[in-house]
Amino acid sequence: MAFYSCCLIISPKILVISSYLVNGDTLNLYEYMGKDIFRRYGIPVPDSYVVEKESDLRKFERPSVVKSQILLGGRGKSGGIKFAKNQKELEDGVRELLGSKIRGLSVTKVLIEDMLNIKHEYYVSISLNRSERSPFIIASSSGGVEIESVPKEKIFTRKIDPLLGYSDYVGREAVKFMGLDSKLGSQFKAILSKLYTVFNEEDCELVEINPLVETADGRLIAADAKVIMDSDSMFRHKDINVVDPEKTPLELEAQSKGYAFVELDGDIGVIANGAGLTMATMDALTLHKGKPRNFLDLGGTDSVDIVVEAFELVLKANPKSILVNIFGGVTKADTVANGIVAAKEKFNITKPIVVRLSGVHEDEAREILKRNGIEPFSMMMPAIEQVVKRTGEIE
Amino acid sequence: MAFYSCCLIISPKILVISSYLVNGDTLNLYEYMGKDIFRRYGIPVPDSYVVEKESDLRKFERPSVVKSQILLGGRGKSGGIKFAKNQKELEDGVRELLGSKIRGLSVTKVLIEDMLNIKHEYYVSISLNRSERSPFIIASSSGGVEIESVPKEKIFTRKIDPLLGYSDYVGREAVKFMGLDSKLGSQFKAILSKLYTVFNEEDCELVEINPLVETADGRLIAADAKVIMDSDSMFRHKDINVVDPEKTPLELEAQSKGYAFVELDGDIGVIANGAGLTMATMDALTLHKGKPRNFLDLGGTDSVDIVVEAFELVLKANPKSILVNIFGGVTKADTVANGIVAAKEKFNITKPIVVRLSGVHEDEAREILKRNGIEPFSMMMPAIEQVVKRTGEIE
Amino acid sequence: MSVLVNKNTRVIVQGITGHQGAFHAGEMLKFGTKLVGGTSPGKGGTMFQNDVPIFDSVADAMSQNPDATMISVAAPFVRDAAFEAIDQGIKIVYILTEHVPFHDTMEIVHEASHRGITVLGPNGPGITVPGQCKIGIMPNQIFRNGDVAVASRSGTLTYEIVYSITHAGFGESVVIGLGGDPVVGLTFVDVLKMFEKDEATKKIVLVGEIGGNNEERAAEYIKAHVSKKVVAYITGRSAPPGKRMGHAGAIIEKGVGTAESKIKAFESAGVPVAEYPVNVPDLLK
Amino acid sequence: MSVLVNKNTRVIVQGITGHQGAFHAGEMLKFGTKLVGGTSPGKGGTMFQNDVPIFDSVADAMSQNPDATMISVAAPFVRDAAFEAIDQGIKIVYILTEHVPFHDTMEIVHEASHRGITVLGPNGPGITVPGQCKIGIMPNQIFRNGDVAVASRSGTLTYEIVYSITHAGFGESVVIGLGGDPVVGLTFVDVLKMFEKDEATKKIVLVGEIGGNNEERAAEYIKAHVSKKVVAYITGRSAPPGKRMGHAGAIIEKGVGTAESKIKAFESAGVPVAEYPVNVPDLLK
Repeated sequence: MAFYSCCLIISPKILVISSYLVNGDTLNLYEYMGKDIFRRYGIPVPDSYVVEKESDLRKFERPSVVKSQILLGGRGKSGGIKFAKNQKELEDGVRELLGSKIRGLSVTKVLIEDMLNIKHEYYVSISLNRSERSPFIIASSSGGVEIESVPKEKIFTRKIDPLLGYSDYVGREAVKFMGLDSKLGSQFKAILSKLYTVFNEEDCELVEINPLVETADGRLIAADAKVIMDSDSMFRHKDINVVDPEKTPLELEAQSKGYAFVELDGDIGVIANGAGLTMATMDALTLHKGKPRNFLDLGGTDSVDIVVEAFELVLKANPKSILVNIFGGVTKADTVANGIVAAKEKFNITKPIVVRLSGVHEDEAREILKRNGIEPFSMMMPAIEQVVKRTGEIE
Repeated sequence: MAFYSCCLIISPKILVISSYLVNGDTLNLYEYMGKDIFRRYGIPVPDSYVVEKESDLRKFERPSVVKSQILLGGRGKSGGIKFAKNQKELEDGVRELLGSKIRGLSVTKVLIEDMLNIKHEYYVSISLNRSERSPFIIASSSGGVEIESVPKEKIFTRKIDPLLGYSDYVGREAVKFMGLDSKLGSQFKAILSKLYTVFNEEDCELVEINPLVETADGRLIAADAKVIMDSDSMFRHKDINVVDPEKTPLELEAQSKGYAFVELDGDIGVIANGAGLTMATMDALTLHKGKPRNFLDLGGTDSVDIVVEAFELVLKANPKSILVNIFGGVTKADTVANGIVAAKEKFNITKPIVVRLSGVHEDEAREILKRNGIEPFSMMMPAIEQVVKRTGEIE
Repeated sequence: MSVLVNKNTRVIVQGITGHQGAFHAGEMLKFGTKLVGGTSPGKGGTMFQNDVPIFDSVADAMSQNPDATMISVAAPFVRDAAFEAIDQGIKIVYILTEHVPFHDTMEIVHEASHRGITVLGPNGPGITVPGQCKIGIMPNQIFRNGDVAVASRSGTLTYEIVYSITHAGFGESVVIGLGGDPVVGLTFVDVLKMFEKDEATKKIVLVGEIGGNNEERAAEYIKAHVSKKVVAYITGRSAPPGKRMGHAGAIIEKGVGTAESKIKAFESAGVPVAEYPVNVPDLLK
Repeated sequence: MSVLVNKNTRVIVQGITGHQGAFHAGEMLKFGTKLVGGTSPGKGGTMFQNDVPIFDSVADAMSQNPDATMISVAAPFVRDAAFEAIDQGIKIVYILTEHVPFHDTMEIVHEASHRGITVLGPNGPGITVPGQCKIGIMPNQIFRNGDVAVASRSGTLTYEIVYSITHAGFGESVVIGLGGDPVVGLTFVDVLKMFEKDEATKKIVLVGEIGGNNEERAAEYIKAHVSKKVVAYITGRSAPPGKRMGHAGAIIEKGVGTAESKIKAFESAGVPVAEYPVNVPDLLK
């Protein structure tokens, strides 16, 4: 198990607490979930309902938008949003989207939402600014497009001191910058204040409304909702249960087992300890024209079983070969060596396994591997060269 | 009107916002109201209900306590609490307390509460520490008595940084100091944490549980609740509507009109501007063997009507004489002079009025008064001496 | 050298178009204060008395490089205004408004102290250095340049005492109103430190009142650290316990904060306490 | 002189009776760190390894006059533990724990900076000054006393690089792990300031990774303010955008935080960037 992917040993007590943690992953909420949160905090959103199967669909009442619930920027351009002015268009839209694939993502839910009479589109978001270590407000009177494409001089930005929190003067500054009149301005300030509460209370990395629509009758309404939560905060949000749809089935399996694991499209399986060393291993492979099949950080462990389980995961990705790169510290080299031997036997691995072991209990580890027919390297680069060479030899 | 009693002029806009403000007064909540708040925040309290008339009384079910709802320390010793082990005792207790007077306070409500099987009594409170400008926790394993009577070495105290708020380690320190076992300790920490939330969210000056009862079956329950709110925070607590029962009817009337007004038991009515100067006026009177009938701070005003209204209030207290002491600044001396003349006429005042006027527009003021038969002083001490002398001459 | 402010101190008023803000801004201009701007959301770009630019926000007003701000907005909006000023790093924040919830003041005062910002008030008359700078609402006419520093928890009573000091032939190096609330930005100890260091100050007057233990702490501090002559006046001798005497901070609670306690503390620290406001100048002689 | 800690630094461990806390406290003792106490609520009065007193709280442990604390408690309790230490004024707070919500870290880091307290981590290996003091979880055996200062966002990779530095005949003046989270207490710029001032440091190694712009800011700072030789290694060249590579902070978002950007920034600041970890010592020659 590797809840602590870097270099920490896990005490049983911590394991219990962390059992619902995903491993440093983001938690993207679907639009409809984000809007549920907005609604709960009093941010105006259009009336809407979710359709998972055609029978969920209600009778047409008002012009509606049919929106596929996928986590993808530019859904509209990719055909993920349909407009329905009558019963037939509504049914067609739902039928067309539900079950379809948009840029590789399956649409299992659509949101049926009242169509807004749009006068103007604004942008507003709050996100973590890493350099300032602070919440960061971004707002613009040019919404409806990616904020990256808006000229800088039209973007309002403001750091918030996390101990002070949001206060109204920040909203006044934003309203002035955006040139809103007092009626729109007071709506905007109320939305911004609530959005900050969402950001804070729900432990978000990002809350974004794009577009924030000004309707023809002068109301501001969140036409979209992008909410990314901090997965490390899930112990405070036990009601949230989201599986990141950007993950592959194997990544999800690894996540449920507590590994930091990323699938890539190469052919060399990678097992290393520590996120940095694992990345460095992949980098070195790539620079040597090798292609990593995965990122797997063994974490800090002293358990043979965790090594065996890691092998199982990597084998499921069906690589041509496996590279193990361990710098022994908390994770002792001999533990890993024993794990390699056990995995080799358990899964009857015939693919090449190239091992580099260094650090704590290196000598014992070397002895164990040699006894089992593996000649380990003590330096990283020869191991990299070796695994690339042997993988290249495989048909 | 003098919502701003010190030295501020009121703009109409501010008046609207402040219309439910009382003037720097404390807001003591009755026990039953405090317990309602506790309940809302999850602090355990005994089951109870309020009885305002005998018909509210329910059938006897369990041994109960009948508690008069008055704001008085040591209610029990003054006979304000009765115990009922059967239907008759319950009825007798309610009949005896409801409508009675305890140390001068009328009992209009009693609380019928489940009797606790008390094993031990603790004390806990959070209050404003003025010197530290911070919330201040006080806790002791010696509860059920006034905390002032508990030896210092048995009292835990801890300042809380208002920006950081309460965190669990403070509770751990308290629990250790009080020598609670882990079962009581975790209950205590939960209560303390919620009590801090009450203190903060409800803008309290004091939240006190005394006694915090440990029952025979090991539960911690708030057997009493003392909650004092900051009256200046009422714009955030529009649901609260308490009239301080320690106020006299005249003080309540003055409060509703926005004056800082306190009734005293002397015979010289006092009108001055600024809290400090008004107190200094009373002090000087007292040192000269004069007895002030009241404290009335005119505040910062430029309205003749406010002066007239102040006279009306003071006249209702029926003093033998009236002393006006004004140092003109924001409140201009001539405005006050005009007010005095108008009041004298309107209320047909024949009692001695001694006036000291100084500062801004002093000369104009002097002119106005002289024209109307009042010879004002420009220094304070002669005015003090004069009013004491003339009051002494009255039968 | 002077205490906190001087003739170069650049001042803005937050809420300059309000009734109070406008009146006192005008008085400050008459006094000679370097009033460099004001704020009033939505009124940015206009002028106050044809001379002082008005801005929509403190962020905009920072173009005037203010050193101090006077906050004159209604109590529910003071927290926002104070944090707006603190966020911009203005070094002196004076809050005129009364009836600010003390929970708000606690946050303001703590955050300001983290950032080395001085808070004056809430609910005080401000600060005046005669001949140089007035921030606040003290009457312009009562001052004379001199060497007596005055610190007070009251407003009008301060004017009374300053007036009698001036009238008696003395003058003031600085007059500071701490504010009448239970939580305010400066204590007597804070200002005593400044007065002791200030070369223009030779004598010190403290005007205290019932409530809290600010005066008792000051007496302790004076014993140990103050070499200059200090005299005091305490008001509220005749106040009954448990009743607020106008100021939110002026209340005797469970025997704490009585005038007797304060007078005793001062006298034991060698600080004579005047019986009447008018006696203060006598003690300075 | 040394960076942040030295042989006299008095260290406590919060959570010393936990699995990790106990293991690493033992390793720190072996290293020679002046471990003067630990905390574990309910276990006050007992001893760790018959030698180090255990306290119920940091308040109690203050009797040992600690200069630094290592926090080794589960993620949900880190905020409480950190504020407990900050409240007592401990000057260096190192947070070992991974998976601390970054909203908690933001508060911890801001409050600490207000009080002049240094935060190391969360989710980093700590700090080691060879021959003097180790706070954290770096393996004891990889160091040699020398003049190379190392700062890194990783754990194991740091050991790999430190080991290769030592192996190549150099030694380290200090090794600091900043932490792998998106919000951590120290930036590369912060430690560069310390390294530039530190007399024991002649050369500097920065080990960066994808995510954020910590490295780009460091490059700007080096151009303007660092006179000592700086070399770097950046990991994550082969990482795909949008995927977190183990560390919560190691993610390329919308083209920001790529290895290319960081390498380019360093090279334009005259900082050579090693292709492989093992090349770092070559660049130091």
